[in-house]
Amino acid sequence: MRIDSQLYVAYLLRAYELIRANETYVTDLDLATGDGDHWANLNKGFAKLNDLSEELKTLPLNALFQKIGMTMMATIGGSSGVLYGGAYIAAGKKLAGKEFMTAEDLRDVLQEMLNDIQTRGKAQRGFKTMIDALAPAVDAFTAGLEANSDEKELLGSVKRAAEAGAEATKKMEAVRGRATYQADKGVGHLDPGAVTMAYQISALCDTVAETL
Amino acid sequence: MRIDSQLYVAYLLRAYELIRANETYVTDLDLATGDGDHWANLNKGFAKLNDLSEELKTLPLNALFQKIGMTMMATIGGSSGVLYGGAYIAAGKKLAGKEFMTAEDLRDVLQEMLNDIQTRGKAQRGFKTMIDALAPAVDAFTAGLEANSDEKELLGSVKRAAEAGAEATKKMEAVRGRATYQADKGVGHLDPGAVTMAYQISALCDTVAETL
Amino acid sequence: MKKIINHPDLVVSETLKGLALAEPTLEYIPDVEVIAKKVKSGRVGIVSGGGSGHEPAHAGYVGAGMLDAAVAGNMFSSPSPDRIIEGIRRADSGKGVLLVIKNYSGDIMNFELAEEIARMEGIEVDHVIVRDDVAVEDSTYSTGRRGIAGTVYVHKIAGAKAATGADLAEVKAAAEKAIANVRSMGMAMAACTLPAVGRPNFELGENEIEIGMGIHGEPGVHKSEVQSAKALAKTLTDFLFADYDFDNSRVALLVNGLGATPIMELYILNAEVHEILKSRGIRVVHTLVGNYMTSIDMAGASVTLMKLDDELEELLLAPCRTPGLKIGG
Amino acid sequence: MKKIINHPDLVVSETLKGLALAEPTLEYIPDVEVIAKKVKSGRVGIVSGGGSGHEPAHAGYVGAGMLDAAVAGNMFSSPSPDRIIEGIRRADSGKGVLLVIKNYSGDIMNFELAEEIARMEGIEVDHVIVRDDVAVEDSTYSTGRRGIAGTVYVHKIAGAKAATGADLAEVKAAAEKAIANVRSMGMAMAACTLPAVGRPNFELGENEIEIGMGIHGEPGVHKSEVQSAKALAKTLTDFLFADYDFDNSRVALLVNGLGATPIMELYILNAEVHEILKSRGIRVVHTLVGNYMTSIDMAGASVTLMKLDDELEELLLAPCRTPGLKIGG
Ligand SMILES: Nc1ncnc2c1ncn2[C@@H]1O[C@H](COP(=O)(O)OP(=O)(O)O)[C@@H](O)[C@H]1O
Ligand SMILES: Nc1ncnc2c1ncn2[C@@H]1O[C@H](COP(=O)(O)OP(=O)(O)O)[C@@H](O)[C@H]1O
Ligand SMILES: [Mg+2]
Ligand SMILES: [Mg+2]
Ligand SMILES: [Mg+2]
Ligand SMILES: [Mg+2]
Repeated sequence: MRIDSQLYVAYLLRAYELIRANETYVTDLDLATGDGDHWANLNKGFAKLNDLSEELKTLPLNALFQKIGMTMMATIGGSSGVLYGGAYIAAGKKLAGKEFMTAEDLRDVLQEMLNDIQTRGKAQRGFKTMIDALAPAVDAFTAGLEANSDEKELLGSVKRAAEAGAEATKKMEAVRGRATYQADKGVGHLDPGAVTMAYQISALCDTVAETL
Repeated sequence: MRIDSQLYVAYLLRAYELIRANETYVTDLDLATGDGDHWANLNKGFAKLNDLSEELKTLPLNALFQKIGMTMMATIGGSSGVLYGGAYIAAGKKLAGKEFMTAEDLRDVLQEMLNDIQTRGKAQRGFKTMIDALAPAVDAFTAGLEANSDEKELLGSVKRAAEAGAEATKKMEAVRGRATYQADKGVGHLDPGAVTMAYQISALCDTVAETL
Repeated sequence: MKKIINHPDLVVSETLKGLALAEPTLEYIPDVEVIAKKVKSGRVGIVSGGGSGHEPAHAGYVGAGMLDAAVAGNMFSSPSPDRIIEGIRRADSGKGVLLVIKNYSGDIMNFELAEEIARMEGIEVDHVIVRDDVAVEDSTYSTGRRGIAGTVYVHKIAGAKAATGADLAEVKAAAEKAIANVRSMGMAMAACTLPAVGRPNFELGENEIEIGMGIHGEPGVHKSEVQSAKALAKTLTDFLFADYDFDNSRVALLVNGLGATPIMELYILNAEVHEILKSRGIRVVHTLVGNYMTSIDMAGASVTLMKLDDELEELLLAPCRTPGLKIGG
Repeated sequence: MKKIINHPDLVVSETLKGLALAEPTLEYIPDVEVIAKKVKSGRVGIVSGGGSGHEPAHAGYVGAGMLDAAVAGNMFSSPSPDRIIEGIRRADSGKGVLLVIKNYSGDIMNFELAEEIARMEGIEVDHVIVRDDVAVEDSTYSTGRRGIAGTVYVHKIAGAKAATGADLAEVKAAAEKAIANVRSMGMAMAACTLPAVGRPNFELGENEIEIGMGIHGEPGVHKSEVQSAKALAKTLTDFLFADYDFDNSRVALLVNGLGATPIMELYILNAEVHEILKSRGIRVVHTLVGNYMTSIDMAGASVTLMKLDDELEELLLAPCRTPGLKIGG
């Protein structure tokens, strides 16, 4: 596994496609438990990254992450903007001097993102947020590395863990985010932020897997 | 023909019934060309007269007309309130000392009302207003008296003239009232005020005819 | 129909009661549905009024520097003369009273009768008639132009002039000058619903708007497709410019909401109107954006321009403190 | 969806542009979507902000005696830290800046990050968090109560305290006192429509209303049948009284419209609320009725009470002049 800026930008474009294709679905999820803007927010951020993609490809990895973070924070706004933005900026610091990411690097990056989101969001697993897609993915990544799994398989397990994690938010009671205001704490509805986190992890895994 | 206060109040109650029965129809007429309140306005006025009916019956004719006028003016409001109110007050002055109205008296009363409405409303026949129901009724009344018609027949012709007059407003261009603001000046729609004027004249003629 | 009301028959009296409770300097006089200053001004009194449903007009403009009393009719129906007379009495400090009437035949008939009776009571009364709606032909044959949002400026100018201690004739002249220089044009995206009727006053298609409708939901001049804010600003101001030459003058601008229009949209419209005015060399001295002359719950807006000279500008910017409008101070 | 807009992506910037054009003392700073006073106050600066769609909040409260700058996010989305930092810079006169944040996790995360960065720039910054919505459980485990219409009072109190020349700690203490004493509860009759979404945020039946919904269209506590104004006043105030003891105190009352509610209905509700307050020995020192903290085009209302002591009363009644609120003067 050898993820350079070029490949990471290819992943961003793929994630953008996946997000764009799910406008109504994601909007409906946020309408059911939140304020209905999650898709529009995220889409705006990825559209901006798409516009910048030629420039982004030319950046060293740490600068790329820094730039993605700043862009997401400023463009997405709301909860997800600052959470993704902060996560990228934090993860970027781990990438100083690196030309590409190995599997271990990618795991570390995802772990760092998870830590930052948890700290900034004052949120844990099980709070019915994007963390519930990211955390199991990081777990699967670590387990796969420890088990010395084949890299394609490893990425498949990370993707499945993220998707299952998103799915699992359905039965959770919200503790953070707008779904906490519902009488039923959003139980019975997927968390939109977990679903779009799973989209991104899944696009990332697919993009990288195709190079293996 | 011998119309005393008792009989005139019986007419008021009958007119109230007729108005109440046509809520949707009259409201729709005023919605089509005006502001939609004509039925509600008029109904409020007649409801108030209905409440007062026991007291009204005991008044001498001129006081009765004065009271009806004050009540209508204060209760109906808008254009029709002041027009009916002013008309009743003016007509009341003609009835001083009278215990009952003959056919001639009734004609004079209607004529006086017509004059007052025309002056106050700065309106003529053909302006697509309540005048277009009242004026032909007064004409028919005068013609019937001149022709020495049978009183029942006379009242029938007055009623028919009012109804035909109201009907004729359909093809008129409005010069007064809110229908003037329409591009087509309300052509194709009946004037609500003419229709309810015809209701009242018709109820009056029927009530009196039954005593003959 | 969902409305925060108790009963359609009570909306007028309860609205005025609620207004007076919010504004301790004002008094609500029940039955005649008058809102008046608790303390008389000692100047020429200014009285306005008309049908209800245009809140904050007219009761919301009673206060220092504007009206002395406002008289409310039923929804969209002129108040009757007995109510208006009470308004005149409350406004009269012995210096005479000016009635500001919107040009509707119902209002004119009721106010003129009240004026007549008040004069018989020995109160000096005069009136002006606001006719600012350029959607309607300016005809002497028919009733002619309606009075709409521009009326707010006439209240302001008349009230400010009265506050200077001017006499009735001078106050009337200032009000007439405002009327001569004010023009308005409106559009609706959704009709209003009278509480007693329970359904909208006119029907509009999914993508239709009504240009030039009246503030009582009277049908407009024509229907159009939904337009962008920029196009709408042009549509409305084109009507104003076709009627009156505002080029290279200084003006007051009112971007008025009709009751259910989000303030956001009014500000967006304001930005577009300002751009158009600038391109014509028109200098905006004062801007109002908000719900000033509404049509119950109509969605839509109107644009009003008043050309200013030194006197009108000074009177416009003079302080006033009413529930509906506060300037300077 | 019919709205007076040019494009959903432009509503925020065009709204602020339109606001600044209407109010020459204010400056619009594009891209970062900040409205700030053209002339710095020389006092402790007060900054607020949040998602757009709550107009006149927050930009409409910038002006003498209230905010020094307001920062707008996209519709219903917290502004990002870069925008907030610009707002802080504009508000800073070297005496420190207080951030008034509504309690939403998005707002808190963005404002706290901005605060951190501004401190690194050498600006003394502190913040308070408004949590007045009693519809939501007051829990330390979850995010807890939302900040809604009561925020307007916090702006007013903080701004008035800053105007006295108080230092940052004193201004913060006054704002905290306001927060401790303010409670709100709302209801909706029709949901709002985000321009970019194009359909209502939640569905309500013909005769249904939503009690306790959020100002971003977040679902409410429960649905109910349409109620009379009297019943509604009781429903809303019962929630307030269950949470906080206002009996026999003096209060400020805000009857707030959510954007598409006719002013008439707000006054009717005001009359009913006043009656209830009177029956509990609560004296209303000051009443606001109107659109102060909206949810785009939502139909509905909220009721806010702030218990006053001598300091809060004095600060509440101190003069302020902003597009959205003018008191005293
Ligand atoms: N405190 C938090 N910690 C982690 N994730 C959060 C937190 N608050 C919100 N989220 C995530 O953000 C998503 C909502 O994002 P979005 O709709 O863009 O922002 P907003 O809630 O400001 O409208 C939620 O579905 C949830 O996954
Ligand atoms: N100037 C006028 N002269 C005679 N009749 C008039 C005049 N103006 C209005 N009307 C009559 O009044 C009717 C409308 O009454 P109504 O709806 O109660 O009052 P408003 O027009 O004030 O809403 C019209 O249909 C018309 O017949
Ligand atoms: Mg959201
Ligand atoms: Mg009518
Ligand atoms: Mg009417
Ligand atoms: Mg949001």
